[in-house]
Amino acid sequence: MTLEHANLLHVGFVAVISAIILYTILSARAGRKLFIRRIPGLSAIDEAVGRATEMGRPMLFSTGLSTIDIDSLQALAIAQYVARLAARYGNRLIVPVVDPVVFAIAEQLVREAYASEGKPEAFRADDVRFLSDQQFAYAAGVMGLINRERVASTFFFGYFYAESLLLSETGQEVGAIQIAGTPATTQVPFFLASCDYTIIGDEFYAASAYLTREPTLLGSLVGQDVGKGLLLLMVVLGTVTAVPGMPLHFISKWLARWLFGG
Amino acid sequence: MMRTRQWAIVLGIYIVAGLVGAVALWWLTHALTPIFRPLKGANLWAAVGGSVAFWIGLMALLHRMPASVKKRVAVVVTFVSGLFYVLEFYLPKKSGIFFWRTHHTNPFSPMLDTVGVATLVITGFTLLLATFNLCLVHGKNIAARRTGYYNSVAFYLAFFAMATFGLWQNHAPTSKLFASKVTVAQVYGYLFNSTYVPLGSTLFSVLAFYMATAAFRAFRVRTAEAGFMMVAAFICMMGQVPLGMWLTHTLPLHGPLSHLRMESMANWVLGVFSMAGLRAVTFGIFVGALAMSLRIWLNLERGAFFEQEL
Amino acid sequence: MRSVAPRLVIWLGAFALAAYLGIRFHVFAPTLGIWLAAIATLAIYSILYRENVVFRLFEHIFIGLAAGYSLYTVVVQVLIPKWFTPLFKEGCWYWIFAFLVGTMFYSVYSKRWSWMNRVAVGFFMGLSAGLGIVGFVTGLAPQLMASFKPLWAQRPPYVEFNNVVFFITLVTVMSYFFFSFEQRHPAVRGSARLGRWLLMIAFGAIFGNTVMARMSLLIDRLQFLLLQWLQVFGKG
Amino acid sequence: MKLDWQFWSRRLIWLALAIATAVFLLVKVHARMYVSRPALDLYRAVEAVPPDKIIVISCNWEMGTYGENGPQTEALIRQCLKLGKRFAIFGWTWPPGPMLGQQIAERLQRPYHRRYGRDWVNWGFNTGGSPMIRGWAKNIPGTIKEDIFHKPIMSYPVMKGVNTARDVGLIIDITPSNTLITWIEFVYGIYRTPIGYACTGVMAPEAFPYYDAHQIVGVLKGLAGAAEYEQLLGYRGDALKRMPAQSSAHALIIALIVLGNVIYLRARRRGQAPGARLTTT
Repeated sequence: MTLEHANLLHVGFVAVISAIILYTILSARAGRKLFIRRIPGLSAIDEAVGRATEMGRPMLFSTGLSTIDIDSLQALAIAQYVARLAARYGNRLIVPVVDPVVFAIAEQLVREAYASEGKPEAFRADDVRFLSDQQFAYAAGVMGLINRERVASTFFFGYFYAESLLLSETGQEVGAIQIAGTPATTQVPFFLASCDYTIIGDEFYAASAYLTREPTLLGSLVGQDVGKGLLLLMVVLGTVTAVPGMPLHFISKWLARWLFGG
Repeated sequence: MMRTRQWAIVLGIYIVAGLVGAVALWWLTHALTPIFRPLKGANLWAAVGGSVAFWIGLMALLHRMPASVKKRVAVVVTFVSGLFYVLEFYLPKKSGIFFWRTHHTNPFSPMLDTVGVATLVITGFTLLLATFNLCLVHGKNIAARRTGYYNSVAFYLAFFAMATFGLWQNHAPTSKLFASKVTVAQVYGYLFNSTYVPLGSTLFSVLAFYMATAAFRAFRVRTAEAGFMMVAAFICMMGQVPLGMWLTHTLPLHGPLSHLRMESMANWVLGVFSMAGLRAVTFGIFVGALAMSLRIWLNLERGAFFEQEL
Repeated sequence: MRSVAPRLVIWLGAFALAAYLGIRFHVFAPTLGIWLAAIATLAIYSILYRENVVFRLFEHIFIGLAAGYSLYTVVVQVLIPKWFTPLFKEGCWYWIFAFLVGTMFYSVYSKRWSWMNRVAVGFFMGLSAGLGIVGFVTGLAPQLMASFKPLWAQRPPYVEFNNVVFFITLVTVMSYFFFSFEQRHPAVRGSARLGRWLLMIAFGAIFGNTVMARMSLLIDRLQFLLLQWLQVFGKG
Repeated sequence: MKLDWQFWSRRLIWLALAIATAVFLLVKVHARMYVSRPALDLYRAVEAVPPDKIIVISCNWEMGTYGENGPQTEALIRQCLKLGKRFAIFGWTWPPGPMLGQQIAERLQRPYHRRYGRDWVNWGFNTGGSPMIRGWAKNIPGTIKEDIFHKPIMSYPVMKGVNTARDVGLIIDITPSNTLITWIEFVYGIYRTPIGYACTGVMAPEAFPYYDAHQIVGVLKGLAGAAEYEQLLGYRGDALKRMPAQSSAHALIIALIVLGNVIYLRARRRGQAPGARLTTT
């Protein structure tokens, strides 16, 4: 039995979920107000920026290790939000970057953030830095920065690999408030242990939608919720009818057979 | 009312574009087959030269176009390349583009491996870009005599040594180096096995030390959540090694008490809790990936990268 | 004083080692490979004392070797057999387009021509988006199917128990990841909180396994130093 | 000169770790593993591959994880050589992968009287990621073309009858990264070719959802998995020899976590350390 091509259930399934997602995206862009629940940890961003300003020490934002892809784009959206806050409070935000393309966009974003708050002169060109495109060289660079600048708050948003612990442990050492968010499940435990707030898995994507209020992201998120709801419904339906011989067992059996393909 | 009409128009555009794209792809596979046959000698060079000239012309033409056209070109290219895989998979095995001509087999399946090799070659060329980029950075360091520029010199030495001896030993592994007894393959072995391999594994193993200090300083049971995490971590750490297995080795191997053995508990944590939790996360990520793919494919994505000036 | 002393020690150590190796080269020649590996290993471990010149030097050597190696592999294993040979030896002229598309990426360095990079990136993004829409079915369907675990009438009884635990974990963790409504109803809120707790167990498992992974790498290097290098060292 | 306690406490812990592992590498302790179900399943799956099909050993790893993936590759190749299963080494994420696999296979083949080309082959490294694998599954000779010695792969007797993913009896992905999903989506998901997984410890928890869904037939978890496999093969290799050191390292980490928490809780009781600094959730 092979699944070289989709069967009707697959086509229908994907078509329904895609249609819902597209509908919510388009209706959000047409101006419909959509709701996102509060995400724990995000409200702490303001607090972390405020505390850093009180202490008169700078902040650090790392956009993770990925090149230009969906994770780094979301991270940059959050960086822009933090940069605006930093500009409003008149504080410095250091953004070390791992990829040349991300670097170009990050610099532009942070500069614009300071300009939009009416403080273009507060932006230091040296604060957005391209450190290295090598994992450990980058990690060593960020660790050095955290130590030298005695940063008061650190933000780790994006896709991280093994260096997550190196970075967050250094932040812990200098006593910074740390907020992290990553879709990389393997690195979440290390952030959970050493950061004050950690945004887990899917929440990371929701976070950028929550902060930026970008209609496309908001709409997509709501559509994804409906899709997840459908999956949950299928799981529940399939599970409660899973015992062989019970009435309605055919639901579970047929679903399984159709899903498997053939 | 207005909104409904807008959606209808957008949807209509995509349906039409999809159909046109599908027909174009189908036409490429069938009608153009005779053009894509191997050539020899002068014909080959003419075809290659012609293709390059055609490409340069096309690029020059596009370059003169306003930014909005360029952006649209990028959007169309994205859409068509995505369409290929979507049609290949979601059309049934026996089908034409036109539903009434079902005696055709799926027209896109034969092209799968060609597209695969093409992506492979193109990414091969882009890998050279990353290398080029690295050389550029270190070249600048040396030219400007920045602090630690000798590191960049070391980079260049290592880079050229590895590339040269790699290609050389691949070409003639047994040839001798400068009339000495040392063969090229041996030098390559010193570079690869004795320097590159240990450097890589040692860099990674440094993490073990950081893990130890982090365990001491960062892993604090501040909340109930952290407590749950620590218990699961303890079971998994102990259940994987003979020491942990020895702790509970007096318990029987079978029967109800065997579930309390360390290795059974570790597998239980991995196979029930961890599996279910991560599967729930995976479901969310799959739906998220579908949404993201749709946004990119249909040019709905917004943000710095997608709105930058061209 | 403090910054000079360690540097001096490291340089003197490196010099002494080099001199020793040079004088007794005839002894070491057969084991040159092991010596090189040991020096590389120790140079990297020197960062455990503190960031230093030797570490940075070897780090750059590593980056250079890695770049050289990927250049070599891509040319030999991809570009020659899959592009050069079909194009120039077998006469499949259309493969030249692969090169032309590849060159479009290089325009990233010029602001005027960067649109070409954008088009080429768009091409790849399209491919991966298409694969993402395919992967939704081929990757998700079997997992969904395997989640249909019967909750009662199972033998032995612990299977039943495991299935119930599995079902509760799956449903509550999924409920935690809903964002588009306020989790105000106590049942929903309770489920989401329970989901978060159960998820922590999964993260704990990841933590435990990561410890295992990192320690294995360390043991690998220590085994090399202690059992291979020191043996050679003893003979020298 | 004042002793920098923060600086030296770290080095002290690191030294303790180095000693704790080194001692158990030098002192010989006979460790015994209990073979877990996922490892046993992989072992049986290799045994069950019919002679007309080939096993693909996908070396998607590089030197960084030699400590874990090396012994795994060794154990798996040893089993193939021992049972006389045909196999092909392959890799598509890190260029050095197939070369490291080649070195291991060359080292091991002699006692079993196996030969390159007749009993096994090395397809080398390919770029291109998932699109390449999607094409590969449909047409193996067309995508691979040449082995690492630049001979057409179909010129080797071992490749007889190997054309698509249907002619592959088992794919074992040895990797520290998330390559498994590509195999599952585009090879298992489409052709139902069995997939085995030998991963680093980090990736093991993520493998279990796929194992449970029968998308992969078995899992080797890091070095412990390799040790279990050696136990099954009845051979004391590197992995089993390293298990005592591994045990002591784990014990040390647990001790450090407990110690750190005791110090923290005592400091908090005296009011020196802040609790959860921000209490909002």
